[in-house]
Amino acid sequence: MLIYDTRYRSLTFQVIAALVLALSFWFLGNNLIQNLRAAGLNISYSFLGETSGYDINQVLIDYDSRSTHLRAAIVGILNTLLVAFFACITATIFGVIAGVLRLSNNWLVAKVMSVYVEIFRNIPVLIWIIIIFTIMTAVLPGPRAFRGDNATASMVLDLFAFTNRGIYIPSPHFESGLFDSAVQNWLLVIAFLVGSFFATRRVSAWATAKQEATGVRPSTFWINLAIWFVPVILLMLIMGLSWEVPALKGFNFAGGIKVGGPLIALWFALSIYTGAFIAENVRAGIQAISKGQTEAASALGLRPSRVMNLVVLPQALRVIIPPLISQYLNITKNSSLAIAVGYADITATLGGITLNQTGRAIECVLLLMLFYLTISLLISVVMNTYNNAVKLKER
Amino acid sequence: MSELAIEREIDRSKMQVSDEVAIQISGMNKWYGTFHVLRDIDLTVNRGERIVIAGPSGSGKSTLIRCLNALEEHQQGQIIVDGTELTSDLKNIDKIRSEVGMCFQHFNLFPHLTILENCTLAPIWVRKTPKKEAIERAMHFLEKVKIPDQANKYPGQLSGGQQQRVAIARSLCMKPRIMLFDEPTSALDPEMIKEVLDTMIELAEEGMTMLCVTHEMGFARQVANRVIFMDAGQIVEQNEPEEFFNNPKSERTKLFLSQILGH
Amino acid sequence: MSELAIEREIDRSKMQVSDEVAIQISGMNKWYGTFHVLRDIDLTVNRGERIVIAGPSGSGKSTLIRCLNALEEHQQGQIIVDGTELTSDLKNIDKIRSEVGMCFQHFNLFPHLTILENCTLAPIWVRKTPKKEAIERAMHFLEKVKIPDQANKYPGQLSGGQQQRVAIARSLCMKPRIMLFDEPTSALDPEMIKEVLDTMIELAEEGMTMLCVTHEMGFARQVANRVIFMDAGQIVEQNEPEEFFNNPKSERTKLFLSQILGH
Amino acid sequence: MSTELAFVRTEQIPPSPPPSSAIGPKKWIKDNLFSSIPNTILTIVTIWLIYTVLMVVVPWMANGVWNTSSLTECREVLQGKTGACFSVLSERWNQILYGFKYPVDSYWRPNTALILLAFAAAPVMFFDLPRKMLIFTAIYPFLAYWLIWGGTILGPLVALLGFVAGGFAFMRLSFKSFAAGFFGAIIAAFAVWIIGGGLIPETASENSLLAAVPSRDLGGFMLNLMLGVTCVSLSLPLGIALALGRQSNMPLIKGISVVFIEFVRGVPLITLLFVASVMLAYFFPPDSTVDLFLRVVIMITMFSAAYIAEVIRGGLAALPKGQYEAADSLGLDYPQAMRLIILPQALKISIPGIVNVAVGLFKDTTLVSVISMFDLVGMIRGPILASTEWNGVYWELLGFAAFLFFVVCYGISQYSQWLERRLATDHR
Amino acid sequence: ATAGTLDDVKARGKLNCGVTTGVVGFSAPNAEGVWEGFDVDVCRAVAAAVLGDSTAVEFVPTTPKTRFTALSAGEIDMLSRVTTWTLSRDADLKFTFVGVNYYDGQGFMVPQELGVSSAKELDGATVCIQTGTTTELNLADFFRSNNISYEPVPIETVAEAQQQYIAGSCDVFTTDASQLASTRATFENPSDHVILGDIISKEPLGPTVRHGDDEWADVVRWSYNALVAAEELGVTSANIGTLAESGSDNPEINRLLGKEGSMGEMLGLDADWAVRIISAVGNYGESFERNLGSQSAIGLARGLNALWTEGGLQYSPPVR
Ligand SMILES: Nc1ncnc2c1ncn2[C@@H]1O[C@H](COP(=O)(O)OP(=O)(O)OP(=O)(O)O)[C@@H](O)[C@H]1O
Ligand SMILES: Nc1ncnc2c1ncn2[C@@H]1O[C@H](COP(=O)(O)OP(=O)(O)OP(=O)(O)O)[C@@H](O)[C@H]1O
Ligand SMILES: NC(=O)CC[C@H](N)C(=O)O
Ligand SMILES: [Mg+2]
Ligand SMILES: [Mg+2]
Repeated sequence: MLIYDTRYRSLTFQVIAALVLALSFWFLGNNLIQNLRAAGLNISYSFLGETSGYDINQVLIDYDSRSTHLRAAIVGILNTLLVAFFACITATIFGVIAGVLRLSNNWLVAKVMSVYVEIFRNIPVLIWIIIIFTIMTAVLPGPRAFRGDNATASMVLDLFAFTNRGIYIPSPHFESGLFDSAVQNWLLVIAFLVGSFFATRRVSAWATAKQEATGVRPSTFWINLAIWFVPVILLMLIMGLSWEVPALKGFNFAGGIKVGGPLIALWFALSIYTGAFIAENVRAGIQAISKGQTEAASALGLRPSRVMNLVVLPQALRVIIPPLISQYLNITKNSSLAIAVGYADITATLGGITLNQTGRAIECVLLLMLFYLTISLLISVVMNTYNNAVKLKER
Repeated sequence: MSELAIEREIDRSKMQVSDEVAIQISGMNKWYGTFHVLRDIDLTVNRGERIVIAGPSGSGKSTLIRCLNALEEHQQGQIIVDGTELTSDLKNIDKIRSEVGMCFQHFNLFPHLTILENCTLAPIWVRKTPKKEAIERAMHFLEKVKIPDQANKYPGQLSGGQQQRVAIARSLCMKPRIMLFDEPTSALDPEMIKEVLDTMIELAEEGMTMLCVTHEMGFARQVANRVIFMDAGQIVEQNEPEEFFNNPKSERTKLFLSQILGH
Repeated sequence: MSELAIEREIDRSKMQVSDEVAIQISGMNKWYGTFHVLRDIDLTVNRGERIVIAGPSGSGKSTLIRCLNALEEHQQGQIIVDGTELTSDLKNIDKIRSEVGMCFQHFNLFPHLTILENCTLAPIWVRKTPKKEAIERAMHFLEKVKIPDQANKYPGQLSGGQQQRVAIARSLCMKPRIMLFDEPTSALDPEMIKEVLDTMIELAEEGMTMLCVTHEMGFARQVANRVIFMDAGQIVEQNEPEEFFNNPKSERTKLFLSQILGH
Repeated sequence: MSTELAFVRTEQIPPSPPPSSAIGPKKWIKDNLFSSIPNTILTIVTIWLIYTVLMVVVPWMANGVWNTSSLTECREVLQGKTGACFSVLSERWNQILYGFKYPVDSYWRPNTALILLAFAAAPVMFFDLPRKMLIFTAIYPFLAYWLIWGGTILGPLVALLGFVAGGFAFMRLSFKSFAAGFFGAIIAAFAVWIIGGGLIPETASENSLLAAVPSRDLGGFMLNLMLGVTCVSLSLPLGIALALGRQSNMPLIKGISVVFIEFVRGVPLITLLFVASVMLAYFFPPDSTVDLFLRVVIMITMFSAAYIAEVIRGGLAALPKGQYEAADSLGLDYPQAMRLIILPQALKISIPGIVNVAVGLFKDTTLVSVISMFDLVGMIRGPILASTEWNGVYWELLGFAAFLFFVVCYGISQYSQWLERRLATDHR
Repeated sequence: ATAGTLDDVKARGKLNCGVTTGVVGFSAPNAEGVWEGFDVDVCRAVAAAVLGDSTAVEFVPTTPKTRFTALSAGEIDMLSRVTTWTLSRDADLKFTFVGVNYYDGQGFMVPQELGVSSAKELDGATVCIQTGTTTELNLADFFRSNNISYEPVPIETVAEAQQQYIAGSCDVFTTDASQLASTRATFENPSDHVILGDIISKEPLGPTVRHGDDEWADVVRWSYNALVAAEELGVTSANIGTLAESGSDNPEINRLLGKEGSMGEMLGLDADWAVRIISAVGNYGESFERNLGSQSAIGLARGLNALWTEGGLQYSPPVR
């Protein structure tokens, strides 16, 4: 018998597996075809080119109800990436602070941080999103409360308005920009910042060279500070920077930048929830570095801050970063809960309104999965590259 | 117990002990919580002295030498290292740590840095040595411990014996005036023990002040000026190695020696 | 190298070698990927023979004996174990594995099972022995390796030497006609080596066919009929133990023996 | 080298108590709260923070009103004071726990099922308990199904009998070969199911002991618990199979497992739930309706199986290769080696990881509210907050939901930590 | 679950009927958890006709988003939930609207204090809408054609919309005017909110079944028509007993109540089908009054939904 021969055994099993697989695919596919035929439906992606007919409240690119469903999907993708990006940043900040403080030798702070971690880790993120959204909508005042002589709410510093529809902050404008379009002016500012970045790199290279030559590392803090701020501020002044302060006009605040309630709820909830997990990773990463390493470094006479920077962190990061990256993936996936608060991410546009208005359930869900799969593949490529790059050399 | 080190012929005449005091401990007491680990320790070590500390497990040997460079703090008594008193003053601690090198049982090399970087790290950041000079000095000491060719490898790629020798070189790069060893060979395979002991003997020959917690009695016989026997947090006996081994005075020491030399 | 085993007086007359062939390897070649580990191995082992395989690290000793019970497959040549040819036929492989016992350097006991369960597992599931009988047989062999009282402990609670003896008993419970040992004592402390070698000598006395990769030259001298020396995947030299040790023919063997007996 | 070095201590120094600076609460406070200036500031800020939070929460909780029948009434009772309207909890208690459609006179059924769950889970969670208790664990799913869904007992009974027959056939045949046992078991089980299913009279569920409850009527926290327990238990075997498949050296089987695992882990659970709610029905044969609960269970099970598979893969990888080789050299075949040697060890190592997946999964059961099932969150967001009486009580409801989840999840994660510690010492 | 829905339902002994997650007056569970409402009555009518038991209904709450998938996936046998009959739903989503049980149009509700009197004054307003509805699309059209801007707040259920609206996180709530009225009726102070006069669309709401099962569509269609016909003919739940017993002079009544002809058989039902419907839920007018009209908290006028004889649009094809 074939399965008794090691050479053919695995082949036999694989053929059986292939048959079972093919059979189940055939079964599912056949059901699908039959069901679709019975319902008079067919699979087609042409709806993507049709007019969407609905409006979206947060768009990063030009979009209105005459745009296509495809464009609505792209709006959604950008919104997903937007909230995921900001949530990754803030979650990392929360996580690192909480993780490090949890190891603090201040007992009270350490305990408070463990309470934070335990509370946030053990309650579903959906509940957090809803709670924060509820704070946004039910606790903050509506724009109406700012109106009239006996207004019950007022703007913070006359610059920021915290309303139940979102937070309005002043937006910068250039009066006498060097270019006509605002975008180009901003690109110039960004170009300056990029320039500053490279300049600080040069400064630290210079400091390192100096240290290598003389042994003393010159302090670069003030130089860097100047490099970061002076050119940009000068540029902005030249271009006539002015702030547009949000003001109540009609039903809503107008002017300034609006950060919508759903965005804030989602962003904040994802950050603070994932932050708790990241805190655990950070703590585990630091604890994974044996006490011997710290002792050896101290015994060599290194100061605590240097022990941290030169010995503990470089090693801890190798432990921390891989789980950190999977937390980023989790954030991206969890951002699909946007649907619970009406944030217009990809799940809400393509997987929500488009799906419902066109009835193209199968197509929309497939596209949706494709999008998330692509993201997760990209993230795992990044992770593998990183892991290979920092792997500790062993025998 | 490996007696390999004995094979090496050494020139005791080279090893000088001066009258200058390197370490002075008086009336030192330490507690872990309510547990009294070190009791009334009095010890004076002269410059150039090589002291071996022995004693049963848990007797406080490690704790004692870890107090000497402030890895542990003591609660009572005085420790003066190289003229500087160990207090909670951070400046003093820093000063003492840069004078005192330490080798751990598990080497504690930094696995993310090459051997060379391990050796230059502290000189560059603590002593503010220019990098070139630091590298030269590191190579010098790596040659001394006979592994200059491994300089660009990572600790994980070296054998245990080689790693311990790197650890010694790393300490030496700080030009310490005193070296502390905490069971430097007990995590090693027998062949590797010899490599490390050889390196330590060489150091001894150059007149380095050394405190060494070890059970390598061959090493003790060969290089120590003094053997200190600790039990239950106290120094129970101290003597020259020959006297100590051949003619132990206290009951506790006799028992310990009979166990340790017995098999 | 522990020569402890020599202290035991053994009765060589009991150890019989018959003419029957137990293992026949001819023209066997094996590659790992493109790396040629075993080259043209020809070897005939008679029933009751006790063969010691020696050679430098990486020479393919382990690979050779692992080929004998199909833990590794060979790519060329013929291996006939106990009259059954090792082919890719699973039935043959199963048959051979139940005839051939194997002891590993790291024992590989099953930590989640008691000693007794370790010993009865294979008889029950492979040989379909009734449980009661399997237990009786296991106890018999555990007595033989002198640890019947540990039967209900877990491997983690035993010392290394005891664990290795359990591993031997576990193999014996399958009533193998051939035993393979891959450096069975090299992970053990010196005292424990003796226990295990004693057990192996007893087995040898009973006429078990044995192939043993070991560097215990005392053991080789005492019980082996033949010593095989391997280098770079080839059998370089084989001879009776006395001849092999006192009068090695090839340069490679001489070099190896000088190293291994040198210290 | 002088002999004056020689020194012998003749009498022991008795241990003395440490100086007051080395112990006691004073030292503790100094070391742990005020060891440096930044630490002192941190401590003060933290104390102030805790104080502010408590000043808000404590009066709110303490003034809580428990027995009004609507928000307006509650506000009247409070008369402008801060205070919680916990009466929404007492008034809607049943809905929060059981959803709004589960028959009130049958609440004892899920309650009993929950209590019995403790007994069924105990032998799995605590290794010291007698193994005999596992028999009850095996019966439990069928019993619980019958208790919760009601209807004729014959259904679960036949299902159970099928498994028993399968197990029996397996034990009989697997002695010969695993494949025979495996397929024999499947055939035996199906035979029992088909014959048994045919024997159940059509009308059996009408005059049964327990009235049938359709799964659409399940809701509230009960639904979360049920989804959690069901999906985790179902995903275990699937996860094991996937983990083994991923370890396999057969490219096709490995490929299928890898693609499945990576696919499922790459998409959010929400999209899988969408699949369950809008797509899955198309993949079932025409004329068959599979109710939403079952479809959701299928998707969540797949989801958690992929995660569990990764955990178990870690456990398998942690086993030394020698264990596989030893099993091989004793002549055990693959199924035997897996069942007797590899899996018992790998699973034990993986338990803490599996528990973590279970906690995550349990939290994720709240997502079913997005596809309009009335789990705890769905109940709160839908019927309760929408009702005229309770429109506007957020904190009490959301806080209670958070509390329920916290209690369960924190409990489980404490258990998992206990287990981890125990396994660490256990692994001799 | 495509062909033979009628047989499926009979075999199952229960009708799966898709309703809203709670719109008082149309479909919402009362305090005892029993579903009530104008749309619910249609479900009950069908159940009464097919199964002879108006309580043999499994009500499946659906959101605007989930309703169509639930129907096309066969999870429900019919949808009776304020669903607008549109061409694309008919032709593209493949549903059959069996009639219009409520003629409606999209309206706006705003808080009184905003002082808005026309929808055209809503420039810049934040608007709560339910996603997956015609409302959403009409709204986009309306604002674009009037060249004014707005900010949509997409929401899934009326309940949520209500919360957001009350909390003031949207200025306007827009949906079918009848739903606005029903929502307003549940507010603490209904008079603080006005429903603007502007009706910006036609929303004929009606029960829906899948394409491709005409027998079932007929059953649902005529169960509904029976309600209207009964009102036209003056058959009420009060006189149905006597009429069913003794018959009537009007042959059409007799045909409807199974005294003459074999209408029931033609539908695959029995002769008493309509009798059961009327006894269970009354006629169209009774159901309207009970759930939406003056007897209810909502207090809607019949308006377009009056019988054609009274100037409305409700008109039953002849039972013949
Ligand atoms: N951080 C600590 N907290 C509390 N007790 C400690 C601590 N470190 C060590 N001890 C206790 O202090 C005693 C002395 O420990 P020490 O490590 O100095 O012994 P040792 O002589 O070096 O032993 P060994 O030969 O095993 O290394 C031991 O009883 C030990 O249990
Ligand atoms: N799985 C493998 N894949 C590739 N190469 C291997 C593998 N296993 C062993 N080798 C190589 O094959 C050679 C022979 O290995 P083997 O383990 O048989 O040596 P050995 O004689 O037993 O050495 P030792 O005394 O160290 O156990 C070595 O060079 C080893 O690196
Ligand atoms: N709001 C609703 O639930 C329905 C709105 C509208 N009548 C539609 O069918 O789309
Ligand atoms: Mg120690
Ligand atoms: Mg080997």
